[in-house]
Formats: sequence, C-alpha cells, structure tokens
Amino acid sequence: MELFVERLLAGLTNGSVYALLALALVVVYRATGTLNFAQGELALFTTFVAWWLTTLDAPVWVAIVAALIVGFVLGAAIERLLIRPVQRKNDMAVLIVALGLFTGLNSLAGLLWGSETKIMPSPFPNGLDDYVSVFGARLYGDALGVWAALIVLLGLMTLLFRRTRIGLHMRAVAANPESAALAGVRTGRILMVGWGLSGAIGALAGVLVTPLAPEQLGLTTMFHIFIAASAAALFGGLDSLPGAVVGGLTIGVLEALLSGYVSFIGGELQQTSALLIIVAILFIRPNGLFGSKRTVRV
Amino acid sequence: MTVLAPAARPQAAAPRTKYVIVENSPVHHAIRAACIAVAALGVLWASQLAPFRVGQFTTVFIMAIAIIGLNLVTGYTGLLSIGHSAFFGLGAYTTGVLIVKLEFAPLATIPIAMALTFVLGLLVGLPSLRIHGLYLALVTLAVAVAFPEIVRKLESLTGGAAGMVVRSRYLAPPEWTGLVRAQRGIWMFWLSAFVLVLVMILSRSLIRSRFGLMMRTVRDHEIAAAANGVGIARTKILVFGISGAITGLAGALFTMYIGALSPDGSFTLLKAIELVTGLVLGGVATQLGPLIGALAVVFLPYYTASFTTGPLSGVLFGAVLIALCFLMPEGIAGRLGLLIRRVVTVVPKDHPAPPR
Amino acid sequence: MLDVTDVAIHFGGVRALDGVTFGVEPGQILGLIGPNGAGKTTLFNCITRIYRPTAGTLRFDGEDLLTIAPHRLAKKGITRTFQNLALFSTLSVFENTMAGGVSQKNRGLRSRAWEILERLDLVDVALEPAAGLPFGTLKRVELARALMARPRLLLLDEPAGGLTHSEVDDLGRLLVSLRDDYGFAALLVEHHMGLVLGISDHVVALDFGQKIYEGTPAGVREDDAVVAAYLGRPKTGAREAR
Amino acid sequence: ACGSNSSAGDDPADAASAQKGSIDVENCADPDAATRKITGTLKVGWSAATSGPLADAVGNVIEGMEARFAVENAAGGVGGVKLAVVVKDDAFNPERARTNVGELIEKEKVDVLDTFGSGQLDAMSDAQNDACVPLLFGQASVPAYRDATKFPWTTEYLPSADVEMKAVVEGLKKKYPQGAKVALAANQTESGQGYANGFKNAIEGTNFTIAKEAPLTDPNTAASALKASGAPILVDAGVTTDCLALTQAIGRVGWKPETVIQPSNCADGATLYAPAGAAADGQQIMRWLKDPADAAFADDPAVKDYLQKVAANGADSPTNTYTLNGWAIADLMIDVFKSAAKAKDGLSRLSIMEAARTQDYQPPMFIDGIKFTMTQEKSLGIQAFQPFTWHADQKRFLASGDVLNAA
Amino acid sequence: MSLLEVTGLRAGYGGRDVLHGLDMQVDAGQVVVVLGANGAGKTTTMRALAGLISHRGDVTIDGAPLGRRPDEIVRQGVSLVPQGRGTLDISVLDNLRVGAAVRKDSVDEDIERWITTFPALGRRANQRAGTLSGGEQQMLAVARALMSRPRLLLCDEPSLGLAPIVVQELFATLADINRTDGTALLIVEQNAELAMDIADTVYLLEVGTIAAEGPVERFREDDTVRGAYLGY
Ligand SMILES: Nc1ncnc2c1ncn2[C@@H]1O[C@H](COP(=O)(O)OP(=O)(O)OP(=O)(O)O)[C@@H](O)[C@H]1O
Ligand SMILES: Nc1ncnc2c1ncn2[C@@H]1O[C@H](COP(=O)(O)OP(=O)(O)OP(=O)(O)O)[C@@H](O)[C@H]1O
Ligand SMILES: [Mg+2]
Ligand SMILES: [Mg+2]
Repeated sequence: MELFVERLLAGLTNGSVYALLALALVVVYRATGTLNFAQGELALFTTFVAWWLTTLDAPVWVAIVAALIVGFVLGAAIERLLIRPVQRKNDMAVLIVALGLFTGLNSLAGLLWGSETKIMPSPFPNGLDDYVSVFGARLYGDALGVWAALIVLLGLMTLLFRRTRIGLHMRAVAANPESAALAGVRTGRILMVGWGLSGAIGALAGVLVTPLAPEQLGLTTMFHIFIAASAAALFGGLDSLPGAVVGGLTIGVLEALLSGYVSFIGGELQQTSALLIIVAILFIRPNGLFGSKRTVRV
Repeated sequence: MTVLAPAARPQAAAPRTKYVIVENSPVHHAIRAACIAVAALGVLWASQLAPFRVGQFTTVFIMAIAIIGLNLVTGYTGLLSIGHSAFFGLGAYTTGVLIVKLEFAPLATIPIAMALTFVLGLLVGLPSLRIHGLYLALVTLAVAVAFPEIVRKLESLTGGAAGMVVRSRYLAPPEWTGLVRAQRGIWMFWLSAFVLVLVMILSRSLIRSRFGLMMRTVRDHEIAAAANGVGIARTKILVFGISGAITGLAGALFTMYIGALSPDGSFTLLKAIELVTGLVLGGVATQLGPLIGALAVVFLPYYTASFTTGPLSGVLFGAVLIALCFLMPEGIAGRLGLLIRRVVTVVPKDHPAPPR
Repeated sequence: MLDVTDVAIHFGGVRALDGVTFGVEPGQILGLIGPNGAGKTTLFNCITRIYRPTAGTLRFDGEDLLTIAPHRLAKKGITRTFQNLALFSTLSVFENTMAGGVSQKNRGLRSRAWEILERLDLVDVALEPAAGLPFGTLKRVELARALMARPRLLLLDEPAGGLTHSEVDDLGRLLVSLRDDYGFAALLVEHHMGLVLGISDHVVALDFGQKIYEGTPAGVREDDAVVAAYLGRPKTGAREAR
Repeated sequence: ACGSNSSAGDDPADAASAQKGSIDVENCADPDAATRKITGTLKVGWSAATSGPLADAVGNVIEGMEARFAVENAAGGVGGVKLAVVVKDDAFNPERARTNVGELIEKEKVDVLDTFGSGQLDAMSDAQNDACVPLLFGQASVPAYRDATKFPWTTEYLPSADVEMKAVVEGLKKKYPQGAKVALAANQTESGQGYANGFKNAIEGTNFTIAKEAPLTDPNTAASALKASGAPILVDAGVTTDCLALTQAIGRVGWKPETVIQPSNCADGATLYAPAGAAADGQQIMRWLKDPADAAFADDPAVKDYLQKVAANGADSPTNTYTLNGWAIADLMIDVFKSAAKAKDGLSRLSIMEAARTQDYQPPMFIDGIKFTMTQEKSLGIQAFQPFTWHADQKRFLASGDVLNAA
Repeated sequence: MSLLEVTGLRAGYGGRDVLHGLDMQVDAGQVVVVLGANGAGKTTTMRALAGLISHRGDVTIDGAPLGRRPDEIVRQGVSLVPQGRGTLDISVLDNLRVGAAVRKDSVDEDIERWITTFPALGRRANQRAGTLSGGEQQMLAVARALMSRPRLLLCDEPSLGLAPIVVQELFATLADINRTDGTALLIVEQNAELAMDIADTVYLLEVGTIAAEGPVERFREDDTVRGAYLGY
C-alpha cells in the first residue's frame, strides 16, 4: 500500500510538472493555433534567469516573479519578431524557427551561465521534514505547492478563455486570424499576448519544476519534460485546458506505475510504454480525450 | 452612355513568364543535360578533396537519402513525421547486426534493412487512418522515443546502451571494385552518391506517377481526394512504407560509413529533428530540397562550430536557422523553384495551345 | 439508377435529414432545392459517404452504397463538386483535372483531361496553380475534375455560385450539352432558380430535412410550401428572372 | 560497458600483429608518418563536445590539460618539443566525431588524439587505428579498448567499471562478511549499464545478492521501489547527474540505507553531496584523485604545486574534478612523451604508442599507491581506489579505508 | 468630401498587379454596386480596401488615409463581408460577439437583432460555425460584419449560396440599415438585379480597371449590361 501510494504520489507530482508545461502549450495553441516547439527551452531560459537572481540574493519569490515577467516579454517578443514574419509566409518554416530558438536559447543559457547543473531553490517548504504522511507515503510541501499552482492556473486560464473578451479574441484568432482581423480583433496584439502568456506560464512551470526535477537545473532538464508535456497536451486534446492537466497527470502516473509494476517494461521502456498507451487511446479518440473535433464541412 | 465592351471573361492576362519551354523538346533536354553535367562535375570535384571532406560529403549523401524518404511522407503527403530517426536507426542496426552477428556482406544487408523498415513504415502508417495532423506527429514521436529504448533493451542483439562497433575490415569495399580496405572512404562516397542518384530518380518518378498525384491530393484535401477515388488509408500507409524503406536504406549506408552505432548517438529524436530541419531548409516537396537540406544540416553546424567555440556556436547555429527561414521560408530549393517559375514555364508536350 | 429511401441523419439535436425518399433516372438532371440548412449538401455527403446516415438506404444500380468504401464510388461512376470548393490548392488546374481520373485506366487519360479543359475553357489557366484563380474559374475546375471519372451520376453542389447572369446561362447550356455527350445523370443543387428550373427534368425540394415537393420544374413556383419556405414572394415582377 | 558486444577483435591478422610484442606499422595507411620524428610542436587533437550540456565538463578537462602543457612548455617542452592542443567540437554526436578525427589527422596533422565519451571513441577508433595515430587516455571506459591486440593504437583513461566495482565489493566484504542484500539503481546509458554489469560480475561467487534493481529514469520511482526491497546496501550505478537526484529521492521517501555506494564519477562534494544535506551523510565513493578542495590534502606537495600552477596557467576552476582530470591526463601524456623521446628513433607516433603500452606511472595528483599501468596485451589503467565517506556535518569526504587494489 | 475616396488603386498578388489604378468614390449613406465578370478583380478590390492585401494609390476614409491593418480599418468604420466562408470555427454567438470587437458598449441588442433577421442563426446559436451549412455561414458572415456597426459595409457577393427568400430578406435588410442607420454600402454582387434595386451608383470593373461608372438607371438601359448581368 505504502509503496503504491508512494508511486502514485511520485507519478502525480511528475505529472503536474508535465501538466504545467502542457498548459503553456495549450495556451499558445488556443491563442494562436500553433504548437510552440521552443516552449521547453523558453522555460529553461527563464528558470536560469530566476536561478541567477537567487544567486544575487534575491528572494525566491521575487526571482520567480521576475522570471514570469521575463517569460512574458520574451514570449511576446519572439512572437512579434521571429514567428509572425515567417508564419505569414509558411507554416512549416515556423517549426524551424522554433527549432532554431530551441538550439539558440539553450546555447545562450549555456553561454551566459555555463552548462553545469544548478540548484534552483524551491519556493515551497522542501526540507526533509516538510511532509505529511499519506498512508505511510510522504507528501512533501513542494509537491503540494506544484499541485496547488496547477489547480489555480487551470482555474485562471479557464476563466480567461471562457469569460473574458481577450479570451474570446484569442479563440477567434486561433480559429482564423484573417477573419478575426476582419472582425476588428487586434490580431497582432492578441498573438503577442498569447505567446507572452504562455511564456509566463512556461516560466512558472520552469521555476516550480526544476527544484523537483532529478537533474535539477541543467541544459537538458527541460527536454524530457517538454516531450512529455507535448504528449500530455495532445493526449488531452490540444485545445483543452483540463485535457492538458489530465494528460499530464496520466502520463506521470502511467510512467511511475508501469515502470514500478510491469517488470518487463522496467525502466528501460518507461517512456515508450507510456507513449504507446497514449497512442492506443488516440486510436479511440483521435482528437485527444477532451479535444474538440474539427469538422471540415464541404 | 458609351456601349460597354462585352463583359466576357477577361483575356488570359499578359504572358505570365518570359520563356516557355516545351517538355522533352531539344531545348529542354539540353538544359537538363547541362544541369546533370554540372552536378556530375560537382561530385567529381568533391571526390578529389581531402579524405575527411570526402567523408563529410558521404554524410551529406546519406542524409539526403534519409531526407528524401521523409520528403515523401511530410513533403508530398503532408504527414509531419518526427519519427524518421527510427527508420534510420532500424536500417542502421539491421545492417550492423547482420554484418556482425551473421557475417553478411554489407551490400547484402541492404534489401533486408529496406524490407524491415518498409514493414515498420506500414505499421507507423496504420494509425494515420484515424489520427491526423499534430496528433499523428505524436505517434511518430512515440516511435522516435521508443527506438533507442528498445535498442537498449535488446542488448544481446544490439549491444545495448554500449552500442555496437562494426570494425572496418568488415566494411572493406567488395573485391570486384578493385579497391582495397584503405580506400573505404572513397568507396562509400561513390556508393552513397550512386544510391542517392538512384533514389532521386526513383522519388522523382514516384511523384510524377499516378500514385504521386494521389499523395499530393491527400495532402491538399483528403475529402476531395477520396471523392475522386483516392484510397486515403492505402495511400498513407504505403507512403509511410516506401518512405521508411528509403530512410532505412540511408541508415544501412550510415552503418557502412561510420561503423559505430549507439542508441543515444545517432538515432534519437534529435536525429529526427535534424531530418525535418534539413527538409524544411532545403525545401518541402521539392526534388532538390533534400540534397540542399542535407548540405545545410551537415555543413552549417560544422562551420558555426569552427567559427566560434563553445556555446556561442549553438547560438550562432540557431540564429542562422532563423535567418534562413526569414530569407527563404519556402526553403532554398523552394525559393529557387519560385524564381525559375517566374521566368520559365515548362509546358507539357500535349498542351493543346501552349501559352506564349 | 439512384434510389434514396428514408434517409435520415442527425448531428446531436439537429435533424439534418429526416426520412428523404426519391430516385434519379439515368440521364436525368434532377434539381434539388431548399432553404439554407435544409440538408441538400448533407444528402450529397451521405451519398458520397462523408457522412453515414443514421437510417435509410441508398442504392446505386441496386447496389447498397453504404457497403462500398467511399473512394470506390468514383470508379462506380459517382463524382461530385463541392459547394465551397475542395480543390487541391497547390496543384495546377491540369493536375487537379488529372486527379479526377485516378480511378480510371491510365490510357488516354491525359488527352481526355485536355479535351475536358478545352471544353470548359480552362486551357489558358491549365498550368496555373489552383490557389489564386477567381472563384468562378475554380468552380469550373471542380466540374472538370468531376468529369474525368466518366461519371454516370454527377452531384453538383451550387455550380453557379459567383457567376454573372450570362455566365450562369452559359453554364446551363454547357451542362446540358455535357449531359447529352457523356450521358450522365446529374443531381443539381442550386439556389439560382433560373438555372435549376431551366435545365432540370425533375425537381425535389427539401426543408428541415424533409421532402416538401417533388415534381416538374414548372410546378415549383405554384407550390405553396416551396414558395413559403424557399422562394418567397418577389415584390416586383422584374425579379421573376431569379 | 560490459555487455558491449562490439565485434572488436577476433581478427587473426590483428592478433598476429600484436603478438610480436611491439606495434606493427605495416598496415598503417602511411607507415612512414607513424615513425617520422616529431619536432617543433606535438599536437594533441581533441574531438569533444565543447557545446551543449557537456560543454563545461569538456572545457574544464581541456583547460586542465592546457595548463599542464603550458607548465611543461615553459620548462622547455619534451626534449625541446612543445605541446599544443587542438579542439574540434563534436557536439556529442558520433558523425561529427567521425569527421573530426579525419580532419584532425589529415588537416591539423595531429600526433595524438583524445576524446570524451564512448560513442565518439567508437566512431573514431577504427579511423585512428587505420591511420596509426595514437588515441591516448580517451575519456571512456569501453571494455573493448582494453584489449591491445585489437586496438593497438587506442587507450582509455577512465577506470573500467568492472575494476571499480571489484574494489567496491572488496570493501563491502569487509563490512559485511556474511554478505547482504543489495539494492541496485541503474542508469540506462552506457556508463550506467557498465557499472551495473560490473557490480553483478563482482558479486558473483560472493554472498551478496541483488534484492532489487531499478532504473534511474525517474529517481523517485526508483527510490520507492528500492526502499521496498529492504536491502541495507544501495549501489548507485549512475552517471554524474544521478548522484544528487538519487540521494534526494531516498531522503524524501524516508529511506536511510546502511551503506550507499556512489560511482567514482560523482567525486565533486560541493555540488553533488552538500546540497542534499543530511540525506547524503555516510555515502561512500571510490576515488583515485587527490581532492584539491579538501583540507586533508592541504599540505600535500603535489596538491600545492597543482593549485599554484593550474590557475596561473589559465584554468579558472582549479578544484573542479574535470579540470583535475585534464591535468592528470596531461601528466600521463607527458610521462609517455618523455619515455618515447628516449626511444632509439626519438619521439614519433610509434614510439609514443609503444611507450604508452608499457607505462607504469603515478601522476602526482593520483592518491599515493594508485598507479596507471599498461602492458603490451592489456590496458589496465587505474586499478586501485581509496574509499571515501561523505560527512554531511563537515561537508567533506574523509578517507574511510586503505587503498583497495582490484587487480 | 466622400466617405471613401479611392484614387489610382493598385494591388495584386506575388508582385503581379491585378488592379491597374482604380478610381472610386462612396459617399456617406450611399449604396454602390460593383459589377464585373469572373476574375475581373472585384474580390481583389475588396480585399485591398479591407487591408487584407497591401495596395498602392490613395485611399481615404473621411479624408483620413485608410489604415494598414484590417483591424485598424474596422476601427475606421469599414467592415467587409468576405467572399466565401469568412466565419470563425467557434460558436455562432461567439462569432457575433467577436464581430463587436471594436465596440465598447453592450452588444446584446445587436445580437438579438441579427438573430431575428436570420432565424436560421438563432436555431444554431451554440453550434460551431464550422458545421453550419454554406448558406448559414454566409448569413453569419453578414451578421458578424454588421455587429461592428460600420459606417461603410463592404460586401463581396453577400448573396452567394443563399436561398432566394433569404436573398430578398438580405437585400431588404441592407436597404434598411442604409436607410435607418445611414450605413454606406459597397456591394460586389452577381445578383445584379437585386443589388441595383437598392443602389445609387454602379461601377463596372473589367480586367482590373473601371470600364464604366454611373447612376443605376443608365446601366439598366445598357444592352450589354442587361445581357451580361441582368438576364433580360
Ligand atoms: N491569392 C491569389 N494569388 C494570385 N492571384 C490571385 C489571387 N487571388 C486572385 N488572383 C488573381 O487576381 C485576378 C482577379 O481575381 P478576383 O478574385 O479579384 O476576381 P473577382 O472579380 O472577384 O472574380 P469572381 O467573380 O470569380 O469572384 C484573377 O486573375 C486571379 O487569378
Ligand atoms: N457535421 C455537422 N455537425 C453539425 N451540424 C451539421 C453538420 N453538417 C450539417 N449540419 C447541419 O445540418 C443542416 C443541413 O446542412 P446542409 O449543409 O446539408 O444544408 P444545405 O441544404 O446544403 O444548405 P445551404 O443551401 O445553405 O448549403 C445545417 O443546419 C447544418 O448546421
Ligand atoms: Mg449546401
Ligand atoms: Mg470575387
């Protein structure tokens, strides 16, 4: 029982990490209709910024807020300066711009702060004694903190898209930027805000995640997380916020339980098996669990 | 009021291009021959370079073959694949295992490597019946992630995480070439160049065939394609198979060239991304794009790394990628094609009234 | 030749088709009219198997259409055009036309494509990519593509959309002469009454997924249900033409 | 690295050539070049990842080496020959390493090669053996290259995982004469698997049994599973990044195994142990290098000398393990070059390789009693270790036993 | 000064001009119809005026130069009903709300108004626009453009795909907003008869140039126009 709960908790914690970044992906997708392949490295870069501020003796919370701001500005600037000029001409090229950003941001972080692993302090209590016992398993403060952040973020984003004018405009731009512009939506501003928002969410994901990540904060930290997060976003349905959360948690728990209980899979096939299960589920729901079906009418 | 000119359809606007060339006319043949001659001279020139350069060009040819495979699926059929590293890897490992474990002659492994990657392609293509777009890309991603993990798991066959070394004496040129073992580099150069030309011709005729037309209709509009008699499922699955086999062929050559395989080295998701990068830089759905793209992915990082050292080279590489996309979002071959088409129109021979 | 029997389909709460029954004879041009959202396009989509009806049967030459894979229909002789254009946008007009023939034997396909393009006056733009041509031209490209498969039943979804009056008249004459030469039957959906009533042999009207009229073109204007739901009462005589 | 079943060897021709005891240059692409006397500058060519996640590590190794060479050059070089380093980035990508080895040999005309990582070594070894350019002290531990008959021109620096694990088990035997159950955490990469297999080989015939093996893909999951096994001993068959992660993970599941063994590549106390606090207390590690950061070595003349010179010659993190390794490798190289220079025909690639094959030397920065040993047939390299234990309260390692020889 | 002044308008695609210097005017509260054959450049004109493609030449709205981006132009009071499907694949109601993007005041009243005008839309209020029938989408496109309460409404074949009864309704509505709200209309329409019924002025476009212009009555009498556009 204890072992099971431990695995479950570990899976849920990893899962919320994926879910956080997946939320950032979904926000970009819902606001702009593109998948941001540089999301992970963007989060990595902002986390380095936060870490760097803590080394200058800034309090963790200040560093995090600063990272969020940098994330927003960076996201918005990338959209305006790098993505938009290319997107107008060719969708495929956007992919490569994102990959260029991927390499560029990663190397830039390496250039500025070195490739050695850093230790990002957690904003939540994470001492060895800061836990509560759940059926004998330990649930630590920082894990709880990530869960809480995830729930709050999900709520906020849902409100944003459902209830606010800017959310409506984001959905309009994602559906068809040209028609949205014809309706008077300031598409440029919306695109920038969308990317900025996802940059900020990514930054939040980064600073909350790295203290928990096995490799701490290193140049490769975000890669696996990004892969899992994109799988989570797709699995949930690329345009569904709750989908991203359910997707992230599912992948986290699947990974933990599969490698724990299915001995053939062991750890060697951990990612493979989790992904294969997701592919199998996509067979049944080709637009993800909660994704809306896009009917092409003819 | 003045009587208006008859409001018929407007005349075909002024001649769209400067020159019109009739397909397969002497002029057309001459231009084509000239292009082939230039290409042949280029290859000859490359073969005379220092051995490590020859090796670099061999990598380019091999990458070009792999990207041609990807181009069929992603470029011409519109199915984004970020899993082609798995085909490349399966081809490479098939050749490696057959040589090391069963003492196959390297060339003899090629058909088997292609057959296996063809089957893997069919399997990967299967989900495309129901799964579309980015969701399908996720399926291919799963394959890319799975491949190194499976190679590691099958340790007794593949050498697991430690990898597998195919010693150069297994990879000596076949006797009939008259080349000796030390000339392995130049042998692989010509072999790869030869295979590349074959694959280019093959891909060109495939695209121009009825099946190629079907591929492109599936890309542009699935519903309309089906309504016109294109079996969507069949087309997609078969394309994945063919594409897999071609990329697998590249993998087989890769083993013969490099002689050292490791699951974490050349067959990860990063390789798949490299292939996609090459394709887009070169020009999606163009015949020359894969070759140009291969040149780019081999030489760009090499020169950015020799330009500066350390992380700065990565920053530079990223910047160059972005800059290229800014300058030529259609890819290099795509842009060239546009420019050429602005000047020249190639008209099929049976065109009833060739536009001037 | 085509027998539509009690066909029904609904999307969630929307009953797009609600027990529709009628038939098409060989060589006949059957006009299918009805208000927006009446289910005309949906019926086309059922016949071409983009949708699967929730009830009812569709038979073509006695064969149950629902058992045939959608992409086999072209070979069976059923092709269509699309209301809002479903062209292969990166392909040239010629290639678009050739694509209509993938279900056919290869021999003579190219010359047939040229013949059709000449007939539809598309030779001038044959080498242009479809994207970027005017709407009306593209409608003709769709027609050319649909003709390539030697259809026995041609489904035309608003072929006259975006054409001027005289162009519509030309289209009407063209359709009739094509029908005479190639001998297909056609199911014609169109809101341009001049065209529908001018060339149809028979007319079916739908409203809210149900058949509200079947009969001669001449009878349409006299039918109260159709007038109320669809035609409306023109205020001046000058609009009679529409 | 066990379980590598590279086809290396089983070539009668290769075997025959090595039987004579010296290295054969007849099969070299250019036999003359291999025996030509090196004058002026001796170039050591590196193909290594100077970009990407390993950039710092690689950079430090090279800085350490350059510093040591600078010291030697200032003292006149090896018999008048100056030492220089040429670096090509391979971004940890075997294809690039393959190109680099060619370029280094053909264009840069290097006399000696070195590299970082087993994938790159695999990609380079054939070309470099065919060209008869020595690749010395490669930063890898692939068993295949221990066999001098198969790869006469290649040697590795890192101790074989087998040997290290043998030493570990020797230590364990002392502590648990009756044997015990062991929990094994294994990284899925080449070096992790090498350790895991090395450990399994080493406990064969002993009373130690593996109660549970868990992959390190996710350290938390691994910690839970291993804790459940109830084993008193935890062996981390991991890479550098796993050490701290595993320590924190077992801390968080509230597990405190009696004995925790960390792999020797987790030598850096400040970054890999101190952050874990109490959870890292008592962890054991095998070392072969003196720790220049530790007070225990403050009076060691070699350490003093090292600290004084390394920074003065441009290395900016003197106490970093990688810098130290680079320095030690340079020490080993210089020793090889010096003996080669004494050979009949003077300093040449061949004499260098022959010297490397018979080296028996203790670099000053190796712990006393630990040597780097080679024989004609076998590259033994580092064969002995000293166990150290981490003391969380003092934030330092203290020796917890004598040098263990695993030979 | 006219509401819309177009002088020497040139625009095209990929470096090739389709419009070769158009001069047009629309006065406040005026209804102008543009006729032209298939491919004459009508859609191109509308797209240029709505800011979807770049143009050269002078275009002013109330004397101020036309904005460059579509949303700026909407803010200047000019809305376009694009040719073909111009709807967004979000719910019908959301489409209408987005249509009011430039407005700050309450929009419920307007939504009510257009849903009553086009009852088909009311029946589908929460359906995704992407699943609507062609005609329903066209109605939605018109309604959405009207949601911004433009001073000048550009309509590119607004009757495309609409049932005759709806077409009559539509033109009655257009006439109505012109009359009651003073909205000026620039309409491209193949259904020339109905359009000319409510129009003041006609432009005839041919291969990218204005071939003729004048008051409606003059055009009704021209034989060529009657043959080509009116069908009697
Ligand atoms: N996206 C485009 N790319 C290239 N050329 C284009 C594009 N759109 C239109 N054209 C060209 O511009 C010319 C005018 O087209 P436009 O769509 O303005 O005509 P139109 O008068 O609206 O015709 P229709 O009645 O068919 O809608 C045509 O020759 C067409 O080929
Ligand atoms: N995939 C779908 N999901 C939901 N509703 C649909 C779907 N397809 C069609 N409908 C609904 O079914 C009804 C019939 O649509 P259909 O396209 O057949 O109309 P139509 O008769 O062709 O109209 P029009 O003349 O406007 O083209 C419409 O109200 C439409 O909203
Ligand atoms: Mg319809
Ligand atoms: Mg138009």
